[in-house]
Amino acid sequence: MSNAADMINLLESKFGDRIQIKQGTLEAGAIIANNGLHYDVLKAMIEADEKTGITAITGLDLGDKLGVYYHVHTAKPFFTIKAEVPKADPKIKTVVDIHPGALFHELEVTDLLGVVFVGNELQGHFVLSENWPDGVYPLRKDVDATKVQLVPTPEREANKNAEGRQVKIIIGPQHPALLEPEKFSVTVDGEIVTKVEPRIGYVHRGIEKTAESRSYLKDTYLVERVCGICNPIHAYAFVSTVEKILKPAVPERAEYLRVIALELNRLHSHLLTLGHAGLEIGYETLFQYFWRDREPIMDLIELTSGNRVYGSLITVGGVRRDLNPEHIPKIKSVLEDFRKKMPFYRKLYQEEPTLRLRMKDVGVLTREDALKLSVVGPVARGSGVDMDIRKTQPYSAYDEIPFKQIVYTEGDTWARMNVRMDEVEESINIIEYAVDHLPSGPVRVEVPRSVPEGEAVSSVEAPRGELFYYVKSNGTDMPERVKIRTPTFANIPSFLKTAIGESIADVPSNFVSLDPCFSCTDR
Amino acid sequence: MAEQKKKGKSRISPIFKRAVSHLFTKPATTKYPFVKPQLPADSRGKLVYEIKDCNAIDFGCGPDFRLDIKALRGSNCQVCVRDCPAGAIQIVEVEGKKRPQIDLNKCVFCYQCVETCPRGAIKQSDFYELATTDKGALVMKPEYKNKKEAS
Amino acid sequence: MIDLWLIFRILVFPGFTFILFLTLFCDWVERKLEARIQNRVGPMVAGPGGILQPLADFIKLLTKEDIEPRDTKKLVFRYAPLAAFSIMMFAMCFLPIDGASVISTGGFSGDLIIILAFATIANFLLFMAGWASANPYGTIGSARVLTQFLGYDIPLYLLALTPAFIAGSIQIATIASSFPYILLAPWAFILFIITMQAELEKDPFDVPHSESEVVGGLETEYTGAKLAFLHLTRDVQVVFGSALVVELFLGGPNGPVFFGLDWLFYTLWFVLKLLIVVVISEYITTVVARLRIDQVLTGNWKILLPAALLSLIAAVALATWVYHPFGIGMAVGV
Amino acid sequence: MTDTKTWARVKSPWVLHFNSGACNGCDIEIVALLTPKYDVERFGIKLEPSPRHADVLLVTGAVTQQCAERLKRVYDQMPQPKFVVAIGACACSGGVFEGNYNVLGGVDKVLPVSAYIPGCPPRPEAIIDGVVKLLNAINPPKKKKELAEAPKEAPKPEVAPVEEVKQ
Repeated sequence: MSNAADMINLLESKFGDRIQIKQGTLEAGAIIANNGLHYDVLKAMIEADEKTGITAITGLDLGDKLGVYYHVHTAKPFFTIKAEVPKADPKIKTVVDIHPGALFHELEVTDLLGVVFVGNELQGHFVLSENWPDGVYPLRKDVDATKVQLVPTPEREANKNAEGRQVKIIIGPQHPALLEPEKFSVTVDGEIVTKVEPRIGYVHRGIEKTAESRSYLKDTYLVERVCGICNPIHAYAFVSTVEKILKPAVPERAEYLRVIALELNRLHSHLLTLGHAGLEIGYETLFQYFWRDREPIMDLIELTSGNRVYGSLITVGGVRRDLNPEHIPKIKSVLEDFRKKMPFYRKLYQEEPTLRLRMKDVGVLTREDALKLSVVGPVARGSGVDMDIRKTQPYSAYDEIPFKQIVYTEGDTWARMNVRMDEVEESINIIEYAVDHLPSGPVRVEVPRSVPEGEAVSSVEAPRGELFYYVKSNGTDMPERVKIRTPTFANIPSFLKTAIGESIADVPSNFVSLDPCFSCTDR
Repeated sequence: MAEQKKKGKSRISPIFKRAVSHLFTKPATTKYPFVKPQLPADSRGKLVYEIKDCNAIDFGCGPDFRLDIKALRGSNCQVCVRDCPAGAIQIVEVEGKKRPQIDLNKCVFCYQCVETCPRGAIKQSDFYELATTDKGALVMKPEYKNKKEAS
Repeated sequence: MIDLWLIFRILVFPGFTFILFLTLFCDWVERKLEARIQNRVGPMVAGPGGILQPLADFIKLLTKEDIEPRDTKKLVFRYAPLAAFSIMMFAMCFLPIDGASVISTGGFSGDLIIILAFATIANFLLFMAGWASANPYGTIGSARVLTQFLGYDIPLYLLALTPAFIAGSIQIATIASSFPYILLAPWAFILFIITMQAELEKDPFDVPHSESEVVGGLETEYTGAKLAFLHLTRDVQVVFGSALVVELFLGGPNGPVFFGLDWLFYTLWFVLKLLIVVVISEYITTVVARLRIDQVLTGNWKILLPAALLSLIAAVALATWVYHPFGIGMAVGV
Repeated sequence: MTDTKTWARVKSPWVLHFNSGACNGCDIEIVALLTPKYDVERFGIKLEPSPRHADVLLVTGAVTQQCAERLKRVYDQMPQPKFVVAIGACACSGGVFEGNYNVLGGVDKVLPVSAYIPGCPPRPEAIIDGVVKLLNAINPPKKKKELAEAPKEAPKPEVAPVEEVKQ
């Protein structure tokens, strides 16, 4: 079922006129399937292609109706199943039983938009804070979110221990191992973990709602600040979605400069994680070495963009700043120095005895589970799922640049970390190729401030996995709806599954192999 | 797993040699407060606001946006206020004229204002030691250096 | 008649003050070595080269507010750190630093067993301190301290007896002055270093206060003076452990003496050997990752305990058939 | 020389980092301070796991609703004398996220803040400069050449009163 046509023929043969299929919109096609048909369409797609999974579920306020769009990725083509629900009683059938990966997506749409998924109801709040009044849904157009009257925080129920020998340990919001506030209550029977319940929402800043009240120009800066580590990829995802509607003629040189910015960011993000993994398993020295060798990369980012972390290079219509030629030798020398250090680090991650002791066979995720939970990025590629968006749906200038896709099959923490280690090498190759073959010409093209009516989706390969954006525009200079689905949001369910049955002492090591970024998860 | 001394392991991990060699190499620490770092030329630090440029009448359109400035000819055009993502720029009265006041507490140093200002009144500098113990010092109040400029 | 010389020995030279400054100096050496291995600079600001940094940390902690959470076990919470610190200092007084131990010049037969017992009591008091501080991380951390040091005490005693057996006496002074037993039983030296790593909760065995699992371990709830003494106890334990290695295996303070100033050169030799052992221990700590709690325990019961037994049996065999007939390593009567 | 108590406090400021809803740009710069290139252990600064051990609370992020109460609780758990440093535009004033529904916008809405370090994110050097200025405010350098230009009249951090420690 490799291309779109076969899938569309299959669906037409199966459902006939009960569904309409608009080809070509939103990538391969948009399938309008109302009153419960979305469940059967998804079921048919899953049976047809093993690699089918839900990328994201977008909730929309369409006036008197609430739209629930299921964005489904298959082996190659990308579909969207559009279901609409009356605002009066927003009920819709859950798809968690045929695709467990949809659990988090559905809970979030319930919390922010008020659509009730029959079979997967949400107690309390998922992303919003405890003192947010029930029944008020921020993403609805009629709610002015800033003037919502907050209820006092409900009495925190004393963490009642589970029955028998089970003890509930809270890895609390403020914890030295976690760089960001996140709460995991881990129920432990002796040393073995039996249940992990996450509580996200500590870093929820309501970016999707704010993006609706700011101009596209300001949104690029707002959207970048979803996550400080992988900010250019967020800017690029938003910008490429808007450019799919606007269709400006982005110059070739700008695409190459964008690839350089993205790969420099992937380099520093992977080095950061490889070092942070050392800190988690008590290997201070590894952390110090990695982060010392990461500093020259940060200086490169500052050299090319003016700020160590927020380069803000990518904007609608091209790139804000050209790469002046004197910097190129410096870029090449820094990358060359780093390439000389690679053998030491690779040998360390492959063979260091204590590191293997802490990482081998920890948090094993089988290939079937990876597909069922539709995990993304190094977590998927560590379990044998060859899904790298730069290869499956190449964007920007990636189709002209040769690089290898790294896939390991062991599926444990050690494999995931080694995927990132090899991708560091690939990123260096990509940057050097892009710098050598940099086309000449302008770096930017003028773009009107307001965007015509339309909607578009785009998924790109962030350092942590596939990042998905959906933008709907209404002709003004402010977007109608911006949906952001970040890679960690899709990867956390895999941690909840792999942590069960392993010792509590493995939780930090398994957790850091996920490369979690909670400011991404909560938006 | 064998617990005996690491040296006896078959695969001696490369970190042992590297750790000893670090004892004799110079530490990679920069002595910051005593030795200031050498920054690239156009690194984005504190903004510099030239109030006299803000008065200039002749201006061209910004390089990338069609600015419908005609209606705002002569008076302060407030383009920077409109385009600041953090809402850090407010308009204050300075000797009868409305001029932008940049609040560095809010500013995210994205330099969008530097780009969109048609008169180039806001310039780049790479000064970054802005830390302070009182918040008021971070608000850049626009004022005229002398009477002549105010005219 | 008060023996002023004895009071001076206990309070100032090889006793309290000297050990305190030796502890702070060793802590500084550790932090600088760890920093240098990690290509960093380490403390620089307090005093020349940061040598007063541990002192600054200690004084700052003393001046901090002393918070006592409501539902802690008051008595234990307040005095356990101080008790643990004083026991460790008392144990240090038995080790001959300038040729003779602080308290009883020649020591007495069996003082090796007593100071090992003191070390166990100090560890036990640390467990009580963590357990009394009504904090979930405190209880988990202290439970891990208990399981770890109880487990590793047995190999510690066995390995400490190896040189004692070869020397034929369990008096530290005689063991130290008779022969550097690292030459006679090198395997015991290596195993003793590993057991010392576990006793002192240093990597790869520092599970009880690993930040990623148990936030502060048993120190989580402590502030102010109590925390200062907890940190000092841990530092004195490091010095005590290394001093034990020096006494048993490296021949204690004995070494060539010039100009007849024997007490001065004995001390210098003792401090030099101590620093060597501290450097080795810190090198291992910096270079190796932390093991899981179950790996630490299986490592102890399955590997280290049999190895310690074998080392003792080997020592016995070697002593009776090889060393004693030729008179090597026999204890010279003090 | 200042009295030993202040000397000890200035020479070993132990630090606790609390992320009250940030995009982790500033948090990575804070952690980068511990790495070889900047190495704040030179100043005796250690990252402490528990609020009980910390003197200076480094807060990043525009305080979200969920984090506001926990931030206050962590601050209360710290022993006196304690100082709060707001790092980054979000902590100083909410930055880009000001006006969002889930965001209080600025740490000084919840805690008394002693030092503000603007920037998005502030460079590691700027954070060191901020901590140095805070330490100078606690223990104003008299005769010797100031490290960085000492604040004008070395204002006591008017918000965090350094009252005597009740033994």
